[in-house]
Amino acid sequence: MELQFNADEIAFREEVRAFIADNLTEEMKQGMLRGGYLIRDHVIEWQRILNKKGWGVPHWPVEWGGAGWSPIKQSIFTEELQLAPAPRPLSFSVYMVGPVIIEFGSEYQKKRFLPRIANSDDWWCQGFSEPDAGSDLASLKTNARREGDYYIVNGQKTWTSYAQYADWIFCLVRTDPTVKKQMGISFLLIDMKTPGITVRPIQTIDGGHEVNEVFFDNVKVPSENLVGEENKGWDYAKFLLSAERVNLARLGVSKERLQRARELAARTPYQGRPLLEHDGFRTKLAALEVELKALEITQLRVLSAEGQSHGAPDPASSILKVKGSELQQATSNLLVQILGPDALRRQDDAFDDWSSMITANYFNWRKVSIFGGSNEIQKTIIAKSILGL
Amino acid sequence: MELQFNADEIAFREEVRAFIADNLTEEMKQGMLRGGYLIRDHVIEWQRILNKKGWGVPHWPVEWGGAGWSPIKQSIFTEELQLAPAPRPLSFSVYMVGPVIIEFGSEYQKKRFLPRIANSDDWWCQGFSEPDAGSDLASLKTNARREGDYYIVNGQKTWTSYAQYADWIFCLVRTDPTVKKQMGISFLLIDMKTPGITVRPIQTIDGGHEVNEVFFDNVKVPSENLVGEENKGWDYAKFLLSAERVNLARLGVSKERLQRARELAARTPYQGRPLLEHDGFRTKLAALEVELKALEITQLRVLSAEGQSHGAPDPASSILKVKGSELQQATSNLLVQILGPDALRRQDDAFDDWSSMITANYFNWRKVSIFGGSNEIQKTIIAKSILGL
Amino acid sequence: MQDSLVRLLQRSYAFDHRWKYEAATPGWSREIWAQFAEIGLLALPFTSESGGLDGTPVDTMIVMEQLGRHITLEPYLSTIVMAGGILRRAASTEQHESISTKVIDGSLIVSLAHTERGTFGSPSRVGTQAVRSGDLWQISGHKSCVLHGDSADLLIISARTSGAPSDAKGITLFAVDPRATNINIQSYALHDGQRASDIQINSVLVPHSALIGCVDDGFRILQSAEYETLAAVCAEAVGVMSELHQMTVDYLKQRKQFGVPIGNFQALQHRAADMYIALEQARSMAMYAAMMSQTDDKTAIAQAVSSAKVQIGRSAKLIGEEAVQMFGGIGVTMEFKAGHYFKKLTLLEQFLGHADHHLELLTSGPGLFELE
Amino acid sequence: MQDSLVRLLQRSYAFDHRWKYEAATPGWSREIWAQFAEIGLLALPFTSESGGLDGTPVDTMIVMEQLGRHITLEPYLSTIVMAGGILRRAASTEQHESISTKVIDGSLIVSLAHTERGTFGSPSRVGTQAVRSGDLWQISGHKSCVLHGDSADLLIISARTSGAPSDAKGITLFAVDPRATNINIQSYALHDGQRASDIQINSVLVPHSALIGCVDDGFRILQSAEYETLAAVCAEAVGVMSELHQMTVDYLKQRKQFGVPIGNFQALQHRAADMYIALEQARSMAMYAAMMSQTDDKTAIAQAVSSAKVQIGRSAKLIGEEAVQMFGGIGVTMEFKAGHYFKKLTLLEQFLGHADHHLELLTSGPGLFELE
Repeated sequence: MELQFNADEIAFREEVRAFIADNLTEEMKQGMLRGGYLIRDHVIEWQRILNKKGWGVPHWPVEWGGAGWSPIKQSIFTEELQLAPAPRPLSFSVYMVGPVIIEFGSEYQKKRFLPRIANSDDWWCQGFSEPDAGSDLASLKTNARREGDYYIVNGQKTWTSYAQYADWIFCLVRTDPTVKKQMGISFLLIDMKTPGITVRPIQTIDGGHEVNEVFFDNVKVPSENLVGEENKGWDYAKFLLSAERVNLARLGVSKERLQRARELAARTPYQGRPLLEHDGFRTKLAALEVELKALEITQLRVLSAEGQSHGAPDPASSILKVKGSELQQATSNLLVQILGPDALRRQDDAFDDWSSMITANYFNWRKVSIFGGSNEIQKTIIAKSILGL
Repeated sequence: MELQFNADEIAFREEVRAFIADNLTEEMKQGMLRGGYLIRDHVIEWQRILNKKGWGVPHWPVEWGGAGWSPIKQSIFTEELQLAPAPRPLSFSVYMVGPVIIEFGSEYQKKRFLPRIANSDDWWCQGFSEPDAGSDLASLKTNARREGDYYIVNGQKTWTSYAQYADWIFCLVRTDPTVKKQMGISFLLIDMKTPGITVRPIQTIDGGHEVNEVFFDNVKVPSENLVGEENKGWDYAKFLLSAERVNLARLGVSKERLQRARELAARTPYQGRPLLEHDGFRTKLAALEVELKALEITQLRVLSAEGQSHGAPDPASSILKVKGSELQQATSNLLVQILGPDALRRQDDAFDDWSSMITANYFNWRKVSIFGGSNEIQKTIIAKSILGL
Repeated sequence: MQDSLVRLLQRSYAFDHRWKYEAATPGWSREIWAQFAEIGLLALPFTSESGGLDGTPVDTMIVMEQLGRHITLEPYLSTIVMAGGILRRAASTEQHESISTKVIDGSLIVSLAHTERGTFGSPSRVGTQAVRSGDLWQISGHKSCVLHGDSADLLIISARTSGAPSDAKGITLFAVDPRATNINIQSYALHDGQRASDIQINSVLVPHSALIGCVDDGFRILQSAEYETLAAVCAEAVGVMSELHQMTVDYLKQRKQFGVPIGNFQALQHRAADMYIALEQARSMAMYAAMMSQTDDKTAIAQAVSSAKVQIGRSAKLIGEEAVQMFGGIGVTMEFKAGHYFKKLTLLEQFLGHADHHLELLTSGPGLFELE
Repeated sequence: MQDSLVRLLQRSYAFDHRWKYEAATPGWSREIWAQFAEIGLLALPFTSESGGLDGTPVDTMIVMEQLGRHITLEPYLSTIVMAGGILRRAASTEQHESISTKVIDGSLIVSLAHTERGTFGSPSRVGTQAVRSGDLWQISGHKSCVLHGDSADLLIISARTSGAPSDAKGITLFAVDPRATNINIQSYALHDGQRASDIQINSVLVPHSALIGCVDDGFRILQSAEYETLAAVCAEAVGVMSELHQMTVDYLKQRKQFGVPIGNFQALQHRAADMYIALEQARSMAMYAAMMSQTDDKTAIAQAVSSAKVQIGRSAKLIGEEAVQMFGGIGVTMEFKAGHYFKKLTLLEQFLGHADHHLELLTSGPGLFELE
């Protein structure tokens, strides 16, 4: 049991911090502070900076560009990026489709896609969710009919993040409607430039454009873009959904929010003196910090356990998702509370400070307990897989 | 809509207060402050004092001794008793079996039992719960077999409050095992002195003796003690369970606890000055007071609505039960928090102040969200009856 | 009037209407406003001497709840409740004729410009100055987040005429034409689609007759109007919550997952029940605030509106966040109704002090039950 | 040793054993204590020079969690962790020989008598006085809630030897024989069945050699021992919670209502998951407190143990109350296990400061993440 970083890990953290300090531009940082949304050019540029350093896809096998780090080091790396804050890596590329191709893809697919992912030459998006499926992902309806060397894809995906920037989409499609719903699904890689694909933006309540609907109308996909075996897609999807272990709790994000909360409260007057000096506020802050510290240790415990068992995802990682999302939401709400009356203003170019985005971020972040396996789903996983209920 | 008392109601409240002040002995009051448990002699004595005044069973029809008060006045009366605090009336007698006999009993039963209930000449207890039934009350197994002019009762009841003092028990018994479970239940009145009845105490975690198991071994009950019709007992039980409207929220009890919390916090030093002067504590107190005020208004709304519709219980009264029990528990926990390190001591004759009973009361009051229709059952009622889910 | 209002809103305030009103200048519907005038809504809180209906805070509560149910955009709160509350209390007979009459007939929009940036928690902190010279007053300062400042035909500006920056005494109210030169209005949208403005006042001259109420006596009036506004905001929030809760329950019945309506899942049933309890507790406190606002006891009123705001804040957060969670993805999309109700609740929580602020106010007073 | 302990407790600390130990004098089992000595449990935190095992706070954590799982009654926390922590830090070689050795072999029970009534939140407030005359010290005062005071063979009494009543400097520790005349011990049971005493000390005379540590320097030692004790209490609470949570989950699987196990109801499943999350968060913080106690940075230790106590308090309340609620009626009966675990959690929450107290301590320090 090791709940504190050892000397090697601390040195590593310093190295990461120094690298970020030397390479992250103020523009990128401000973009992160304001938005929370990915800024396309920043994501690409930053990924290339990291990739050049050999840190673009540190969690991949070394042969495909991985850094050979322990889970703890990966976690330190991720957290430092979040604390900076630096542009988030495009998880659909480096955490989702990349590992799936490494594990199940053909040699052709590996050579063609992996280097381009590591260098963000291609932008990937995820075609899993459908309008009527919700948490019941496997009930998807988008179908792919085999015709010679092609699949003909028809249907609709939704909640597709950043599809507007995407060069490729990885999709779950139904290739056999006659069997049990999980058994007839395949995993296809589709070029977004193929005729028949339409992207329709969905505006979120904060006014942002992150998610989209993607329509497929007789889209021709070469069969070489099928990952693994036909009708085995559900297995690959499960692998993918459990792959992004290191980033479930998004601790660095919440920590960075708490830092900002202190900063903002120090310059926000309340009853004539800085809010940060009020006991009531400090109590709220301390209570959140305690929960966050507890989650940090819980994450270290999960990571050490995984580091020892090599691979099999711990169902306890559902804790990381539930508590992690609760804390992201609680910290975003804390910022709203600090703003108080100023929280009412919609973002406006007249107020160019990041504080003008706080309320919008709070609205937007209601999604973190919904997307990527809702907290209800996570609790059911805990009840069934861990508690045996 | 009338959310404040009118002049008549305020005058009534003053009258009740004056009567309590004149008649409640210090011994009774201290008994209530210390225990929360009914003290047999106090309950009987106080009931007789009230009954002499004509206030023993104010909610009954006037012909059987009722006072003819509006629901609001009944609620004022109850709350003032709780605030005093005066010995609680024995609800099994005056709120439960009494109203059932009035509504469904024979003339013989009315004449025989009602005046004795009003004057607490008989002590009643309730034989509903059984060991394997829990919230599924209707799955009860205690059976009554008709033999001539008698029923022969066999089985076991549990959680029977104050059975150790009881002269009579009203029981739900199975008289027809062949039909749907709710259809074969009858409502019997049983003399506790009948041979074959054994009472076994159950000690609760606070060390008190309030509840019991009651065993029936071939107990002969005259058929004249059947209430209403055979196999209609479930209807009478439902009537009974919805009868104690005026006292569901037990507002006076929680208010009295908050008064005591102020009193105790004023004489408890924390970091060198009275806890009551600390902002953090005052915030907790204020937050509870707000919730209690909201519940008070909600109760007035439910009561006014019932005053107008004469009778049909509002499913919204489940709110009173849920919030009422939460607040009783929250206020009892607040007292524990005020005690701090002194909360560890078990009651001991060395400490004769009521504060020595605080922790025991907190333990004991976990029951209020369990007994009398658990909060889970109440929420299901809200979801189904009000929200239509 | 309540029935007329309900019919009017049902007919003309469907969700797609609302979008149109928000998109066009001035960000709300003048047509609806005219109909409000017609059914007497704008006359409600004014006294009969000044052409009003002598409505009580309870009447206002009933109206605000309906407006909340449709998350309306019109300046009812700012012009009728806030500014109207000040006019009713302090306007002279001449001012009632020149101002109140026009408010009542719908031809005049009035906004209160009181709050300044950075004064949260210090309601009497007024940095805007007014200096008298002869029959004129010269006003300079800056006001923040003036509701509907860009459609106001008249501003009621609070300014310090004596005392230290946070004194309760020494604040005076002035009726000022926003089109005066030397007034610079910068407008923006709030998150609920309503408009608001920051206003820069640079040595604006007004005659002595522009005073509303007496010199140095403005804070008392502001405070009474604010209590009334708080009660109205609580009622509005109850309307928003009611509608959002109903939407959520309807969705639970209709939305299927794993082959059954999600409302069959017990966890969601119990959470919907918790939301219902929170809603009814909030409704009770909104009623309480409105009832108490009718009394004369200022301490009791302050306590009532603060405790109502606390309960409403708690309930709104629970109901808003739970509703979005239960709707899932569509709950966070712009094109779907529920998210807008959630946003409105978030804003109402921050408006005139969030729950924590009002809890803090309560801790310094006597206990809620100590007055009885 | 952990394995031996687990086996010992499984064999000899079933729930009905516990009843017997509690009922007989001294309210715990001397036999078990002897076995603790045998497997080295009592030697754990002492240094090897004084015959101990050089155990770390993490070793103590592992032991305390096991003791918590069986809600044991023996004076391990008071004699080994609290008094032992003081002896390890401050006892002289002679004292180690005369005291520590006997503690380790199980023949001496030592209790710390520091806390006085009404001093909550002011740990350095010591009203008990010690006055020197020649080679003797005369001690007078009153101590409250001394754990296992009635079975103690030796008391470590804190007394003020200089300074004002709340000064950190000026407190001195004395080893005192409780059987001395002029010591009046009034004992009682705590709600978890453990024994404790209020002790009246009336001009008791002790030699200078009874001092543990230096004159006026006791608070530093008390505080370090208290931090260690807090970490141990957190670990104990985690043991209690783990066991209670497991019991609850087992009950949910086995108890049927409306024809199905109640664990099939989704609402209860999700609540059991919430309890599990609370348990793991608490476990993490107990580990954190133990790890940090091994460092030298007093500020960091104070922060770590306070934040652990906050998390443990929150988790314990949730798990304790939810468990009782899910068990229903039997959860509140004396003859059933679960209620006793709930009571133990309630007591641990109040012991050495509840969550609110430690949160208050945290607010006056730097942020938890500001030290990194």
